[in-house]
Formats: sequence, C-alpha cells, structure tokens
Amino acid sequence: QDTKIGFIVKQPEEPWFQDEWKFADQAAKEKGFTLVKIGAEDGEKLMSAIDNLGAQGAQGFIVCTPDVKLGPGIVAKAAANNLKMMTVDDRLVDAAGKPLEDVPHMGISATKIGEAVGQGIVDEMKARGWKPEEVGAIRVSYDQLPTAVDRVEGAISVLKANGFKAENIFPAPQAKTDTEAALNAATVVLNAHAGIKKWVAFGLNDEAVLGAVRATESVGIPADGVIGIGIGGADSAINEFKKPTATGFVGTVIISPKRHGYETATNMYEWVANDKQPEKLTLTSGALAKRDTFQQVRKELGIE
Amino acid sequence: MTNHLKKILLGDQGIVLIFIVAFTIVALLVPNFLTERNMLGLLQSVVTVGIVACTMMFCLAARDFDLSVGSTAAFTGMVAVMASNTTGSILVGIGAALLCGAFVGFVNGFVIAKFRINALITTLATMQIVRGLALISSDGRAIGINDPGFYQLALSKLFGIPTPVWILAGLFLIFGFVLNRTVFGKNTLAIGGNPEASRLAGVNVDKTRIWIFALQGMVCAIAGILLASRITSGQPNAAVGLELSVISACVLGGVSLAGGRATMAGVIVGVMIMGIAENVMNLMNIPAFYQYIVRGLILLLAVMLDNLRSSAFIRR
Amino acid sequence: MTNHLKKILLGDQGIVLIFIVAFTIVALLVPNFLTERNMLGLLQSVVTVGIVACTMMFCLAARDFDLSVGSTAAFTGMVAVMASNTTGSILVGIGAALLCGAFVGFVNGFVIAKFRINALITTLATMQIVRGLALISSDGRAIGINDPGFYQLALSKLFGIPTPVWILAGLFLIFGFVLNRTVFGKNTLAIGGNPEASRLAGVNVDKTRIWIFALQGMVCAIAGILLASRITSGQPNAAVGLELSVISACVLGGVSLAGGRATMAGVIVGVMIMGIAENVMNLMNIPAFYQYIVRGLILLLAVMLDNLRSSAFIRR
Amino acid sequence: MSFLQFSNLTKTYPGVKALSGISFDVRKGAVHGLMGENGAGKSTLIRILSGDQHANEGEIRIDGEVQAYGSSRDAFEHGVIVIHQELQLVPELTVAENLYLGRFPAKAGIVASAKMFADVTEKLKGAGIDIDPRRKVKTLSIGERQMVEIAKAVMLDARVIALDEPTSSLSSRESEILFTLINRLRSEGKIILYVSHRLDEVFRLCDSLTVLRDGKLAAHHETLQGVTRDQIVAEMVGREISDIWGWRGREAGKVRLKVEKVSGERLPVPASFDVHAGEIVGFFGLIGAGRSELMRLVFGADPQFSGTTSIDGTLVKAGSPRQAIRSGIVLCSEDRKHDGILQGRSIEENINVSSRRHYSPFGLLDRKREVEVAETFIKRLKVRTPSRKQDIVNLSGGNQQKVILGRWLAEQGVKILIVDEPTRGIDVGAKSEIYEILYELAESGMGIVVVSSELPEVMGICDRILVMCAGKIAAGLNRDQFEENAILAAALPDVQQPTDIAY
Ligand SMILES: Nc1ncnc2c1ncn2[C@@H]1O[C@H](COP(=O)(O)OP(=O)(O)OP(=O)(O)O)[C@@H](O)[C@H]1O
Ligand SMILES: Nc1ncnc2c1ncn2[C@@H]1O[C@H](COP(=O)(O)OP(=O)(O)OP(=O)(O)O)[C@@H](O)[C@H]1O
Ligand SMILES: O[C@@H]1[C@@H](O)[C@@H](O)CO[C@H]1O
Ligand SMILES: [Mg+2]
Ligand SMILES: [Mg+2]
Repeated sequence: QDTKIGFIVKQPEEPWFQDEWKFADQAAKEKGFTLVKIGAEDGEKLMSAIDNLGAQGAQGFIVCTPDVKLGPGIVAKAAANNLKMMTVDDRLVDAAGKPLEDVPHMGISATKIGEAVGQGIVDEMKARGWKPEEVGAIRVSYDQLPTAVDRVEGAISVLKANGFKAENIFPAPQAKTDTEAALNAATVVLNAHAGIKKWVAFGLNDEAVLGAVRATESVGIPADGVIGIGIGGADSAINEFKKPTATGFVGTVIISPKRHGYETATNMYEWVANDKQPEKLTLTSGALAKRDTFQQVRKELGIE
Repeated sequence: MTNHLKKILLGDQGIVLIFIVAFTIVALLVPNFLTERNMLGLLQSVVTVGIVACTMMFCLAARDFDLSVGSTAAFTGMVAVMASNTTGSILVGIGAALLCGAFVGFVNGFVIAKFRINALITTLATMQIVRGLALISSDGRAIGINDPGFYQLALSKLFGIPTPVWILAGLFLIFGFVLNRTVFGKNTLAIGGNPEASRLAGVNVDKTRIWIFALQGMVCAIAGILLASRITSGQPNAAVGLELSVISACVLGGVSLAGGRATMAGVIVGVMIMGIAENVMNLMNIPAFYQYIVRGLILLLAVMLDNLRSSAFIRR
Repeated sequence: MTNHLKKILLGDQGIVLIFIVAFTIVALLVPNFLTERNMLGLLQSVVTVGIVACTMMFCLAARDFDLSVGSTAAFTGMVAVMASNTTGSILVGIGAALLCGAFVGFVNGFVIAKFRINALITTLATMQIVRGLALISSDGRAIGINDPGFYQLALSKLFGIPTPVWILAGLFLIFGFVLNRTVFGKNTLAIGGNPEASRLAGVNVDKTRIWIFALQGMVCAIAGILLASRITSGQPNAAVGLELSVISACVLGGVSLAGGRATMAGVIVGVMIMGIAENVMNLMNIPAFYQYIVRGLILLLAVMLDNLRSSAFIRR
Repeated sequence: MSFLQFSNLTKTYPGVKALSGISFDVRKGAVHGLMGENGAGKSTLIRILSGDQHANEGEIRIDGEVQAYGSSRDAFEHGVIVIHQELQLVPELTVAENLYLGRFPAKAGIVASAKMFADVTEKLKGAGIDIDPRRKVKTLSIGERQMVEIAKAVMLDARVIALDEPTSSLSSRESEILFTLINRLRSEGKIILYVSHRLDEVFRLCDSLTVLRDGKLAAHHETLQGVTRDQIVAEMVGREISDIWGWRGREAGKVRLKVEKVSGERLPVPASFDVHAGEIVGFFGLIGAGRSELMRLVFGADPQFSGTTSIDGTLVKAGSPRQAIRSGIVLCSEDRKHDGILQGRSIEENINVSSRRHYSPFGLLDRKREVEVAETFIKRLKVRTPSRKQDIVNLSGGNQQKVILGRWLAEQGVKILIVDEPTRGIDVGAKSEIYEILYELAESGMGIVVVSSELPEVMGICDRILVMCAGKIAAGLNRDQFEENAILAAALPDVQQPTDIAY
C-alpha cells in the first residue's frame, strides 16, 4: 500500500509555511510517499481536513495548528480517523494549558524566539552605545494571536532585564497582521513621543517590524537611530538586507523551515512505513541573522 | 430539448437538478469522494455554514444583511464553554449560549429596525463589538472544555450519522417549513419584496425584522456550541469570515440580495456546493494558492449557470 | 436652536459639520493629536482606504458592490514591483499595474453587467481569483523593490506634505467633480436610483457599470502602487479586508447601499472618521481587544447621528 | 347621524404646506368624492386617514370618536382600509397572498393556504374580477395589479374605505367592475372616500364632494344635484376650461413611423401599423390587450422576436431604448414608479437625464442649461414643488407623472413620441395643457402615439384610433368614424379577430 501523509498548516499564505511544505515535499520525493498539503485557518477547517485525510486513506499527518488549545480535539479526531500524528512549530496543550506530551513535536518555543529578539536588540544597543533610558521601544502587538503575545513578551523580558524602563515601551496594536497596519500603528507611537530620538522595534514577525521601521523612515528618523529585529527570515527580511543602504531593520531571528518541514515529514514516514516512533520532543533554535551574516546563517540552517 | 424537460430544468427547482448532475460527475471522477467516510466528513464540514444559512436566508429575504454571524458563533461558543466550565452543567452552558446569541441578534434587530440604521453598518459594528467581547472574556486565548461530556454533542452518532448533521437536517426542515408555511415566513418575503407595501398592509415590519435577527443570533449560538464541541474548546478567533461563506451559499442558492426571493432547497444546494468544492479540492490535493482560483471560478460558474437558467425562463 | 442653524446642521452637508465638531472635541481632549506630525501620519494612514473609496462611492451609488478591491490592490502592487524590477523602469511598472488593475475591474464589470450576475458574488469570486494570482505570481513571498527611486513615490514631499496625500487629495477633487459635474456621474446616480428607468431613459447602463468597475480597478492599482512603495515591497498578503473598511467609510459618509445617493464630501468625512478612530485609539493606548469594541461603537454612533439628522429633516 | 369627520387637519412637509385646516364630514352609506389639482393634498389626507402619516394639527373622528392611529395596521384594526395611489403589492407573492398580507388566516402561525385560496377565488369571482389567485403578482400587468389592489376593499370588513385614484390605469370595462363593487359597499352602509381626476366618474358615483386647492378646502358639496362640471373645474383650478380636449384638425403628412410584423415574448402575434407626420394615433384596448407591450417592442425596451421598424423610410436598429431615442423614438412608459422616476434624485436630474447628452460637451454638464431646462418644464407643466432640487419621491403622484413627461418633452430631435397612459393621475387643468402640447408637437410634424385606457381621452384627442384586443390590433378608425360602441366592441375579446392586418 502506498504511503500517504498529510501536512496541515494554519496559514498557507505565509512564506514560512510555504517553505515548510517545500521541504516536506523534498522528503516525500526522496522517500517516495505522497504528501497531501492542506491549509486550515481555523479549528473547524482543521477538523474537516483531518476527516478529509482519513477519507482519502492517509496514514498519518503533521500539523501546525491554528490554536494550541485545539489539542484534545485534534488528538480525538486523529484517533477517530486512525491516523498517526505529529505537531510542528506550535505545541498542543490540553484544557488546562499543559503540553500534550504524548504527541511528538518539533518546534521552538515562542517565548524563546522572543528572547532571542530581545537579546539581539540589547546587544545592538550596547554596540551603538545607547543608554536604555533615552530609547523608546515599539511593541508592535497583535494580541489576538497567543503566539504573538508570547513572542513580544519574551523580547520585553530581556529588555527589562537589561535596564529598559517599562514606561519606555509603547504598544502599537496592529489592526491586521500586515505591514501597512503595523506602519500605521507605529507612526502614531512615534508621533506621540516626538521627543524620543532613538527607537527599537519588535513584534510578531518580520512584517510587523518592517512596518515599524517604515514608520521611523516616514517621520524622518535616520537608520542609525533605529534598531528593529524581526522574526522569520523569509523574503521580506532578505529584501531589506539586499537594499543598497542599511535600514533600521537590523536583523531577524531565522528559524529553519527546512528542519521543521523535511525532518517532520521524514519522521512521520518512518513511523508509518517502518513503525519507527519519532522523538517526543525536538526543539530547534532560532539564529539571529543580520545584514552581513544572513547568507551564512541561512546556509547553516540549510535553507539555501 | 423537449419542452417538458426544459421546464423542469429551468423551473424553480432547476438548481437542484444542476446540482445533482454536478454531484454525479464529481462522484464518478474524484476518487474517494463517494465513500461513506468522506460523505460524513463532508456533511460535518458544512454544519456551521449550513446552520447559519437557515436564518441568513430569512435575513437576506427581508432585504437585510448580517455580518456579525461569525463573531456571534465564536462568542456564544466561548460562553457555552465558560458557563458549563463554571457551573459544571452542560445544559446551563448551552442555555447561556443560546440566550447570549439571541440577545446579540435582538440588539442587531432592534437597532436596525427601530433606529433605521443600515444593516450592513450595524452588523459590521456588532461583529467587531462581539468579537471584542469574545477576546476580552478569554484574554484572547482558547478555553478548554472541562467536562468531556461536552464533546459528545459533536461526537455522538445516531444511526451512524453524527448528531450535528441531524441537527442541521432538522433545522433545514424547520426553517424550510417556516419560510413557506407560516405567517412569519410570508411576512419575511413580503418585507423583502416590498417593505412599503408590507408596512401599509399592516405587517409589523419592525417586529418581524427584530425576530429574524434574534433567531439568527440564536441559530448562530447553536452553530457556535456545536463548533466548540467539535473543536473541544471555545476559541475567540473561531469562525472569522463565516459571514461571507454563509451569504455566498445563500446567494448561490438563489436567495436574492434585493430581498423577497428565497427557497430552502436552493440554500441547501448552495451550502453543499461550497462544501463539496472545498472537499474535492483537498481530495485532489490542489495547491493552496490555486485553491483560491478554483474557489472563485466555481462560485462564478455556479451563479452563471443558475442565471442562464433563470433568465432563459423568465426575462427581466 | 434657530431655524437657520438647524437647516445647515441637518442639510446635505450636515455630516461635515458633525465631523468638524467631533474633530474639535478630539483635538482638544486627546494629547498629541493636533500636532503636525500626527496629522501627517493620520493623513498617510488613510491614503489606501481614501483612494479606493473614491470609486467605491460610484460603485455603491450605482447599486453595485465590490469586494475585490483588497486583492486587486495587493496584486497590482506586486505587478508594479515585478514589472519595474524586470524592466528596470518604474514607469513601466506603474503602467503595468494600472493596466492590470483596469483589466481586473473590467472583467468584474463585464461579468456583472453583461451576464447579469450578482455583484457581490462576482467580486467575491474575483477577490479570490486575484488573490490567488498574487500569491502564485510571487510564490507567496514578498518581493523587494530593486530601484530605490520607487520608494520616493511614498517618501517624497511637496510643501512638506507627502506625495501620496497629494495624490489622495487630487483624486478626491477629480472624483468629486466627476460625480457632480459630468454625465458619467449623473448616470451613475441615475442607475442607482432606478436602473430600469435609467435604461429606458437611454442611459447606457451596461457601459456605465463596466466603466465604473474598470475605473475602480485602476484606482485600486494606484492605491496598490503607493502601498508597495510605502512598505518598500510587493506583498501578496497586503490589504486583506480592505473592502470592508472602504465600504464602511462610504456608508458612514452617507452613500446609500440602495444606490442613488452619494457625495464626495460625505465620503471624505467617512474616511477621516475611520482614520481618526484608529489614530486616537492608539494615541490613547486603548488595549487591542477593547479597540474592537470602540471601533464598533464609533461606527454605530456615527451612523446613528447621521440618521437622526436626516430623519429629523425628512420623514418617510 | 354617524359619520367620518375631518376637523382642522393640517400637515406640513419641509417647504410645503400639504394641508391647512381642512374640515369636512362624510356620511355613512355615501360615496364622497375628493378632487383637486395635482399636489392639492388629496393623497396626504388619505395617508393621514390610513395612519401612515401623522397630521401636525387637527383630528379625525369616526362616529364622533377621535381616531389616532399609530400605523396602518392600527387604522386597519379600526376598520379603515385604504387603497393607495401607488400600487402597494409584493411582486414575488401570489395574488391571494397579497390580498391577505398583514392578516393571513392562520392557526398557530401556520398559514391556512387552502382556505385562503378558496376564499380569494370565491370573493374575486363574486366581485367579477377574473384573475387567478395563484399567479404571482409580478406576472400581472399594471391594470391587473390595480384590480388586485381594488379587490382588497371587498376582501375585508371595513367601516371606512378610501380609494386614491383607483381607476387611473383601468379601462372602462374594469372601471365598471369597480363601480359595481363600490355601489355594493355603499348599500352596505360603508363610508367611502373616492379620489379621482375623472369628472364623469365622480358625477356617476359620488353623492357628495370636497374640492381641495393648494392644501385648503376650496369647496364642499353636500350633494351633487345642480352642480355643474364647469363649476367643479373652476373650483379646482381657479379658472374655467371650456373644452378640455380642445382638439384641432391638422394635415397628416407622410408616413413617419412604420412598424411591420413586430412580435415579442408577450406579444406573439406580429403587429403592424403606421404613424404619419403630424398625426396623433390613439391605442385603445382593455387591460392586458398588449398595447404597452407593443410600444415597448417598438422602443426596444423588450427584445423583438421578429419585425422591423422604420422612421421616415430608414430602418431603425431598435435593439435598445438608447438606439431608439437616438433615431428619434421616445417612449414615456405607463409604470412611472418602476420605469420612470429615478428615486432619490432631484426633479432637475429626472428631467435632464435623457436630453442632457445634447448639451453636455465632452460629457461635462452645462449646469446653467440643466437648471434652465428643469425650470422650463416645471413651469410649463405646472409641477407643484418648492424647488427643482426636490427629491422626486416627495412629489404627489400627478406631479411625478408631469416630471416624467417633462423628461421626454425636453428631448430634442424627436420624430415619434409614444406616451403610454400619459395623463394617468393628472388633473383636468394640467391635462388640457398637456393635450395642447401634444397638438403643438404634432403641428411641428412629430408623429404621436397615445396609449390610453380612458376612452373619452382617446376619442377626444386622437386623429385615429387603433383598437387592440388580446394581443392583436383588432380595428382602426379615423376620427370621423369614432363611435363609442364600435370601439368598445372591437376591444372585447369574444368577437372573432382577423390576424396580422396592417393599419
Ligand atoms: N414626503 C413628502 N415630502 C415633501 N413633500 C411632500 C411629501 N409628500 C407629499 N408632499 C407634497 O405635499 C403636497 C400634497 O401632495 P399629495 O400627494 O397629497 O397631492 P395629491 O392631491 O394627492 O396630488 P395628485 O393628484 O398628484 O396625486 C404636494 O405638493 C407634494 O409635493
Ligand atoms: N411581467 C410580466 N410577466 C408576464 N406577463 C406579463 C407581464 N406584464 C404583462 N404581462 C402580460 O402581457 C399581456 C400584455 O400586457 P400589456 O401590459 O402590454 O397590456 P396593455 O394593453 O398595455 O394593458 P395594461 O393597461 O394592463 O397595461 C397581459 O396579458 C399581461 O398579463
Ligand atoms: O505562526 C508562526 C509562524 O509564523 C512561523 O514563525 C512558525 O511558527 C508559527 O508559530
Ligand atoms: Mg395623490
Ligand atoms: Mg398598458
């Protein structure tokens, strides 16, 4: 019987997931199984997707869930359809918020990524000789998304630990997760605190931080007065590094879609075909990439 | 084509026929489509849209519009989970959700009917407000269900068919009956067909509209409860964009946005077409970006076919 | 209140007055609001919505509906970036984007006018198809702009005011003029008032509708180009949900969804109210979840005020 | 004696005093006429009676008891039924459903359909109205719809029945049915208020009469005995009109319009006819005879299945109204609400919508000219309005009709003017002025087609009459052959008709 494996992601339009899929496809080609890629933006679509996989005779699937609290439901659905399952990126939790340790998972904790961002900012501030009290921080927030909250909180914890004052951190809530929304929200913060000349920015992803950096440009703050560090490291960020002159977008914490896509798919295949149980928990790490190091970092992570 | 056949094909139930033909073709061409498992999965996947479409049909038929259904379903789902977690009683949870849903709908209806505010704007506003409430009440995070009995709402089966599907079928029957056989249904169609005439004929237009919205809210709550049970948690971000799916399903099913025209059979077909499209695209492993295009084309094709049909039959 | 004042307040331009009053209050109460920098930021933040609202006004006034504007803006932004990257000429990029936008709009208009397909469904379909195209053409990735000159579209200033704001102002003027002073504008309003009567009065209804959509597409392209320049890349996910913001702004500005009623001044006010609401909420540091609620309430309040105004003036 | 009393009724709209201090009484078992120029306030009075509008001052009493209705339903529950001037039907519902709208026979909210249809069938039959109660209203012609409206009056048990221009689109045969009904209601002791612009009807039907002018009471007649037509006309319009038709002879010229074997979906039998320059041709027939459909085909409003139309010998590509207008044919259609007025737009825009292409270089409006054109026709047709900027939906029915006529009179280069029920709802004074305009246009060489269900009108103003019956042109008569019975006989469908004859 042919091996068929599903790979369900929460936001198929996001480059990150495109990459995960791409690397999973690579695994499928190498191992000779069929990969069924499905986008499921919410809980209901996810449940249908699992049913759908069951109906087309898949044996297992990998999922990045739209919400970690869906845990028990996903597990039950998978069992009902007799499918093996693993999670990627985001780890499932139960009703009480405890991780479902029985489900094999590969990912990186949102808080950890955020901390990496915070550390990057702090290091850059030191390199530039900035004093925390003269710097404003733009927290581009999208609190509707739990992961987003965890990430920015991670960054903030590092900033505070390094002497950043809480009252110098200004929330810029984006109405949507695109760059324009972040730009508009950040502009308001900048204009409300016109006295501050040095800014740092962090947020959910590269797009959010890019919006903040664009905002600093539009109000005329020079690039050397801005430190923005994003998360993701896909094309939006790379484009920024490729610009002829450096911008306030100093770096991005790259996580490797290759490991997440390729390895999870391979592991699932081994599980299905050779009954080889995957590791219960694999944590990958993010790496900070900057204008001068991004190519190297990408190579190390196996992306290019 | 003989005249007789033409009449059936082009008549009021024509879209049903078109649907049957399309279904047969899909069943023959797409592997795994006509399996029992897939059929059940398909049916379950249309439960939310189908349930809400029942009352959206009334709303549109009365020339109104409701964008708040997605938020309401999410909010009421949360309410059901929170209330049953706190009280320990699933029934109380369900009751609270139904009440909250009906209340949101009532507010919509009241504002629209009494203050004569555009339905689009009103429900766009409540859509945001209710979503805000859902987020605030849960601090933006999903809330897990404590009592596993709650899952049974969605998991239990009767004669091999999941409860939500039975509920959907029941609602289709009920609202089909209400539309065609009751004073409320006729009044709804009359209001949509000619609000002025209805008012002058003594139809209580305001009351009917308020009722429609209140019902809509309550039905959203049913959808929200089942959804929460299905995804085993109350999620403040659930059902985003539901309004567009539901309205499309209705319009696809021949409900006129200009009011006054609606059939339950049409709406059912509309709901099914949308569900089958998604199902088949995933069965056929169509890449995500191309799914957008296919979805758009199916939508266009379906209304075009229906239009061709009805314009060939009755001009104007 | 003297009769004279009442007349101005309740007249056609009443919403402008209400707006001025509201603006003054906000300016006095919210710190940092009335600074030059914030005003410029505010204006820039409404550029996209404002530009698209110009033609959406025509669309709604003719009793049509366009949900595809967000996708079209994103798609044309990508086209502008890709074409100028490949050819090395910004002008070619802009031209290509305008053409693509107009083409998408033309297709919308053609399908709606000639096949008589519901505008909601048609544009919902193209919304998906065009978004799909944007995603496919870039493989879902943001595309960076090669030529820094492209950034200047958004960054350059004239008399201290950014170019996009000038463009917005120019479009407001042009479309205000077109609506009130040209046959095209009057025909649009006539069609919205009564399409059949317009046809019988010799108005080329189909042609007018097609033109409206084609223009809408082109104007979306202008918005898309400026957006790409502003965020220094073409992003396939840009402008999701733009359609609802734009339609709300129009309706807030007194454009009737039942057609036949629209003023440019009203639409400008609608756009500004929405922009100010976002701006002030962020200035006042209102938490994200509460912003939903405030947004909804403002929307409601604004139409209620406007309704009160017009219903006090003309009873039905 | 018990009766309906209006005392000191006053109603103002912005810029318009629609009624000021109206007081009069109506007896039981009597038909009370209400007449007055367009915009005099008749419909306003009736709308207040129906609870749809509220008076600023004054009160209404029935049997001495003050009535204060919050809504139409309220009025209905107090036994007041109103047939409004504009048709108030729901197109997607059936005839029976429309008749029972607002009061469906129901048990536990479930409509007793069988009972409803049986009931309606019986009552329509009893009233002599021949319309299938199961048909959807959208498939009925204007005239048939009007009959459905009227049927409401007999369906329900009422104390007061008010009819606002019920015959405006009925031909004499249907009007007769209505009169029989009204007489029956009178004999049952109802109070009947009857608005009409047709004097002969009023004389035939009414026991007493009130005349309004500019919202004020101009005259009240307890009885019509001894009252003359001229007197009423003078009370209405403030001057005497000797002969409202005022027909004058003209030399007919060459054939201008030649319609050959034209057929369409709702007019399967091909029809042919000519109109000469300077000629006014009347089309008469019962409702549903196909006159409106024929004109719509000629004008390109509906697709032609066969046939040709030519003007001055050149073939017209009548694919659309737009092309027709450009080749010199215009049609002022019978259904002003559906096919005429641009809702929400001003009088000025409603008048200029078609003709502005002649004076809008490069698509830019000539606003001065538009104002001029609007003012001209407002004045010429005596449209009663505070301003040319008034939204057309705020005008009285007759004034709306005048504005639509104005739209077509403002057109330039018209060779054939087709007017379908042009004086529907228009007062006597304005009528004679419109006829005068038609004569002038004919004298200038235009060919004119007048479709009308009012036999005296067709006989009064036309040079030639074509009678349509059941979708065919059944007879043609020149002015010297005009004879009421002959025309009516030709209009009745029972007689054997020849097919496809040219006139
Ligand atoms: N909603 C409204 N707003 C403003 N003016 C109005 C409104 N309704 C009616 N009017 C005005 O009130 C006056 C009386 O109108 P009404 O409809 O009662 O006239 P009528 O006697 O019925 O005329 P007709 O013979 O043309 O039907 C008219 O001048 C009309 O323009
Ligand atoms: N929308 C429609 N759908 C179907 N049949 C229609 C429709 N409108 C009219 N008819 C039918 O077409 C026939 C011709 O109607 P038409 O309106 O041309 O008659 P008419 O002589 O002008 O009479 P009227 O005074 O009623 O306008 C009638 O039998 C009518 O019932
Ligand atoms: O949503 C994020 C996604 O954007 C990517 O960064 C991987 O982790 C997921 O949690
Ligand atoms: Mg009247
Ligand atoms: Mg007719």
